[in-house]
Amino acid sequence: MVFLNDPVHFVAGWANGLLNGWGLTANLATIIIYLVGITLLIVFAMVLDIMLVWVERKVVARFQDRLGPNRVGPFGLIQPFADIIKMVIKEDITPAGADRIVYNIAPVLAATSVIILWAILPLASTIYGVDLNVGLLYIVAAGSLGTLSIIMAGWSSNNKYALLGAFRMVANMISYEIPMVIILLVPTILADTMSIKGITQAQSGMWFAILSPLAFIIFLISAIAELGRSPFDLNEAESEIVSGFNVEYSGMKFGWFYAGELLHAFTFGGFMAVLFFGGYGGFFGLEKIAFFSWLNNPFAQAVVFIAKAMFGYWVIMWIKYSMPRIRIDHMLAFNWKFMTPLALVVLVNTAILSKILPPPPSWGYTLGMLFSNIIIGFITIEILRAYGRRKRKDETRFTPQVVQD
Amino acid sequence: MNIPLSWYLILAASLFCVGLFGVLSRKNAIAILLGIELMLNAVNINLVAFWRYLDPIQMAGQVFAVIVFAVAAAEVAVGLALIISVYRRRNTVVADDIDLMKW
Amino acid sequence: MEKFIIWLLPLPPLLSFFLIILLTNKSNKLSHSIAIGAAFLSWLGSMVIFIRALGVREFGKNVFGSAINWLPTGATWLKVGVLIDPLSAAVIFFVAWTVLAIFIYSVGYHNFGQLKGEHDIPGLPPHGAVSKDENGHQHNVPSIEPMYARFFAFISLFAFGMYTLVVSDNLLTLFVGWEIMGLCSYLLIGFWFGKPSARNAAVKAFMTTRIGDVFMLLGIAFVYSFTGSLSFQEIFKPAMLQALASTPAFFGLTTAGFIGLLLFIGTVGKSAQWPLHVWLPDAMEGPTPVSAMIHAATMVSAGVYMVIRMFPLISAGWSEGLPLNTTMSIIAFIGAFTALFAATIAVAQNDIKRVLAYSTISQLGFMIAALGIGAYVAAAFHLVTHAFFKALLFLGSGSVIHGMEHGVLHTGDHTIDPQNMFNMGGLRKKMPITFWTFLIGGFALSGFPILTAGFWSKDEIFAEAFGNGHLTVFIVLAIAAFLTAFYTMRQITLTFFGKSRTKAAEHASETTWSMTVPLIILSLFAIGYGWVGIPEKFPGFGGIFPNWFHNFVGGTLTETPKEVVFSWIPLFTSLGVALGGLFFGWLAYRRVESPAEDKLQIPILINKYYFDELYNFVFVKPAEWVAEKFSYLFMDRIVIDGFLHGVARSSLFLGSLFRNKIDKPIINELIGDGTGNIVKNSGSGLRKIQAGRIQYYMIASLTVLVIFALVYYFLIGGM
Amino acid sequence: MTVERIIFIAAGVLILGSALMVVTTRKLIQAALWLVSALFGVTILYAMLQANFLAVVQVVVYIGAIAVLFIFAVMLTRKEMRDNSTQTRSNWWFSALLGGLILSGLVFMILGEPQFSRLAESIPPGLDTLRNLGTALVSPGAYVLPFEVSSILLLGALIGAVYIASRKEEDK
Repeated sequence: MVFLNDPVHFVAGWANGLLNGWGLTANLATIIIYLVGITLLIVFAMVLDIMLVWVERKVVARFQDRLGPNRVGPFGLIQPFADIIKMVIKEDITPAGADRIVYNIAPVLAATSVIILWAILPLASTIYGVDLNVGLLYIVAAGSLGTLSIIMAGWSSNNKYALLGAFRMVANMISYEIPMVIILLVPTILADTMSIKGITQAQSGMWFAILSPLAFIIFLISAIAELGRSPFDLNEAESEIVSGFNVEYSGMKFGWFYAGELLHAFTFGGFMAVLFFGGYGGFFGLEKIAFFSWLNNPFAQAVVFIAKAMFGYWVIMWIKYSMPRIRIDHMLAFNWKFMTPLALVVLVNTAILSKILPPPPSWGYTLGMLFSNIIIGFITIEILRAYGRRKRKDETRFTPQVVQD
Repeated sequence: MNIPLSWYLILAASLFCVGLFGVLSRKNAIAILLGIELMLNAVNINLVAFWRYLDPIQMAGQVFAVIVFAVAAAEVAVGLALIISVYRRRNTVVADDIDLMKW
Repeated sequence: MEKFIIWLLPLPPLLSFFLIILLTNKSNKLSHSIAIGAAFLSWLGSMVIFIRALGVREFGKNVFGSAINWLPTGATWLKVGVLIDPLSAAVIFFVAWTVLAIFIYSVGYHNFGQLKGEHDIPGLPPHGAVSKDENGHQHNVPSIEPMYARFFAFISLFAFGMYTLVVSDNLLTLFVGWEIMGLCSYLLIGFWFGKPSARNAAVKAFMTTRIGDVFMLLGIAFVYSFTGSLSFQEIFKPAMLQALASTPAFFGLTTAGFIGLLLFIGTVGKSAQWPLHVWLPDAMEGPTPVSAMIHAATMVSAGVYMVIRMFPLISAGWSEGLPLNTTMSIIAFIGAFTALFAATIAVAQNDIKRVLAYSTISQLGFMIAALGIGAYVAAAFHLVTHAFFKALLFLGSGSVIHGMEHGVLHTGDHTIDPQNMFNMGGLRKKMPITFWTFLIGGFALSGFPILTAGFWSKDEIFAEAFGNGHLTVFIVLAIAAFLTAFYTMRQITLTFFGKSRTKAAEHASETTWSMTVPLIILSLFAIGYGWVGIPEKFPGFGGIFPNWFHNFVGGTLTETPKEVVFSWIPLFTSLGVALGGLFFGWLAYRRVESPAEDKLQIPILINKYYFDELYNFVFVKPAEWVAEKFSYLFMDRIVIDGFLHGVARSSLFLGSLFRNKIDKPIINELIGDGTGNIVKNSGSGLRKIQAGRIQYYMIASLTVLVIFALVYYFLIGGM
Repeated sequence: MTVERIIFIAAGVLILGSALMVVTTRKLIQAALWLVSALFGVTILYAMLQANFLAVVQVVVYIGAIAVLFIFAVMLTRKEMRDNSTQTRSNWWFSALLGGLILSGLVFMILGEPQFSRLAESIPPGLDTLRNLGTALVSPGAYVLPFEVSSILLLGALIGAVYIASRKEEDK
């Protein structure tokens, strides 16, 4: 039962004993165990990543009324491995005039910036890498590394399309980092901590998606923009800049970018689950009922978490495959003129309400937060509607009349 | 924590002097700003190290490190804006060529 | 409270002046609203002050006044302040009423609400406009004054000057108000500066009064140098007066007498006494409200007010019963002479306003004469009553002229002078309100018995003159009074009675309410104000009303002048001259149709005893000759120009000498260029370190830092 | 030699090596990337000093914003300064001498101060430095004034940078 209740520490303790038995010093044993743990985590993430390729292709196919991969293995399950083999055996091109070192570092950095996020992602109450007290900022920091990797890739390719794509992507990411950082403060205020685990525990009673749906929506949009997925996928707009910053990459280097992007999307699904849907925790205190106490088991928690993350990932995909691409200037204007102000309003609203409403485990708190968000959302929509109406009126007013002969 | 404080200080001093060398010797104005960033980081290392070694309860060191971040961000934003503006007008980023105000 | 209001009294018109000039001069309506509003505010304040003053027991000893330090004069301060004593209370009463009446009257007089004339230009009287009624008939109607707003600005400033003068407690602010009025009278007489006659009249008025003002300023300076103060209350302290009276000055006069004489010359200029009377008739070139303002209500009154105010100084050392001192004799002589002299001229004038102008001079002479014989209460009383009925007469004459102008416009015959009385006649029917009010004013001026204010005030002067034994003055004034009644009746007869002598007079029409209402108000005062000063011993009427005015104004001095013993002789004299003059005037002019039938059109009278020509010959021509021959041809051209040319030539010579011998070789090359070269060379050497290259600066400063650190460590640190 | 010292030395080597590359490399874009490397080394130092917040902020602000900004600027102004031309001034040796002198002076002073050889005490358990930092930044008794001043500085820099770098009409 120990293993079932606390698998990580159980295994670590066992390994420690084993290594000590082999005659290693305690310090060295700790380091080795950490390294092994990190490797295991990465391997888990990458295997998941491979599976995500299949999931993505299947889901896209369903969205597009196709069957998707179905030849290699049952339901096409082996298809992603075939893809990987194809990528690995392709020729690995480094263009002439490219900055070789930077060019080769960039895809690794891109994948790294995603994988390091898994260090703080808690699969269950006892299965997690590290519980940082600045966890939310860590997400943003990892995103910065992603930005860096993209600009490195774009610049080092010695290709103007790559550079253009990188510029657009970086402008996009840096811009959408701002509402993201702002909105990450909302869960911080609600949970009174920046630690991911603390936030998860704070949602044992009520999900933050219900306390602050607007924050969730803003986080979702900026996460999509951060990922560079459609509708914010101008960085790799095939029809315009021939696949953007990674145009010169081929083979497994491209594979790293691809894998990184997929895993990034899933990871953000996981963060959505953690920040707004209670993470590995159950459903509104369900696990406190004796009948559902099995939900407190780490493995059950991990399953719940993966399910929630998959749901978030599915939402991202859903949006990706149903929305057209947004123009770059509209994209930036949307961020600066709509997202950032709205995020600030939501943040200020949350901060004030958290001080004046009755303390959290109460109906007043929940309903106050929810209704304030609904009111803000309603006002926002009304403003947008009035703006759109005026804009349309202006457009019709200045449209020249076609003269009929 | 068995690293002496002086290690940090010497590392910071070295980083500072490397940055100083960059500031004094580079031609490109952007490179000069890079050197300044190194120097600011050296300062920050000192601040955080002093905080950790002398008085971890009072947050003075960290607070001022945060403020140095803000100053650095502001300095880079304005400095690079100036350099780009100069570049647009005079088509140069060499600090020595930006000398219209000389004698 | 009272002090506060008194301080504020002059302010509304001043504010109104600036508001109109600076902001609202585009809007006629706003401008006259502001001006009349300001006049109304001041009127209200004055009435409050006046009524409060009535409520004070022995007001002469408990005056309203306050003063503030204004100008540091070494260890002391020149104080300015305000003062309302019985005299100024009486004066401010009539000033407030007449100013308000004149302001309202001006609205109608300047044809507010009428069309703009097509040919009207600023600087000329409006020519009238053509209006079409709904039937398409064209009518010639009066047109609005082009500089309407400016007029209200000027009279507002004028009102400010008068209020300042009246509420002053010292000679300095009194003089300030005095000079502001001088300026305004110049501006207003020359209001229609497009007419050459108006321009000349304005200059004449300004220059003539300036003569008086210079002497007055001398007098003020003398007072200040002697007493160290300009405050009335300081000057009129008994000890001070004693000192003034006992110190001899020039020409055998005492200091008090000499100062009084200097100040009196100011009055002569301001109140148009002989020999400086010449400007007042010419001042009739201004708009009629100006004539009323300057020549009845305010400015000429200011002169008399000033001498009455300075009476304690003038009469220092004199007390009732004693023979007059020199200054008082001079004053009495000039007053009486002017009264008679101006009355005789008035008899022969044909211009309706000129008659009134000479009549004003004459009446002012009455006051001056009364003052000269020590009857300053009588003088003040006549000042007040005269202000009311003369303002009434001027405004009435303005109304007549306005009506006549209407007729002139209607007939289209512009050769007719609407101010000439021989063009009028029969206006009684056409302009009833104007007629009755004018009649009241004229009777008051003549001294029509019992009813009118003029009778009581004039009677008091006669009584004082007779009772104190100044028979000469008495007789001269009696003759003048007779002439006054005569020419007043002549004016009324020619204007209002008989038949219309021109077509214009036939079509004259009554003026608007804004002109007639002030007339009615003023006519009430022209009748009623006399009743406050009926002597107690007067048969029949004495004692009905107490002789309030005498007690009230008489309280200004420390010792109340005793009322003169009643005598039948002056009473009958004044009855006789008034009724006789009126009767003969009517008798002589009831049938006169043209100037030719007027027996009194004697050249010497028409030409005002040739005073203008005399002054022209004695002063103007010699001045012109001196200016032309001596100043210009000799002094300027030969002496001064020659001297200047000589200086210039020698300077030129010296200059070139210095330039060639000293400047060029020594200063320029050695000192100037040498210094410059040194600086330049050192600068071009030093500029290399000022390279504009930031890294050089940093390297230099860091090098210095390192050197200092090394120096400190090895030399000073000494480790 | 403990693990910490090994990590410290590794980080130090990373920092100083990167810094030297920053100031000496000819390709400016690589200098900027080396700066990222140096800054990352500093992040390790922060983490070792248990300043988690600063470590993360270092990545966010320096690597995520400042370094990217530098790279942008380098790319925008690349036309004139060819990467293969010399990047250092002719008197670089004097600068090096100056830097070396100052460094030796500083090291001399640091080593001469006995207090600097102390070791760090462990942070008392239960001391939430992140919470303390947040409180210190906004409590009136502590550092709210410098904090607000620096925020105003940032705002001013934001506006100023936008204004300076924006293309004006006459430039077109």
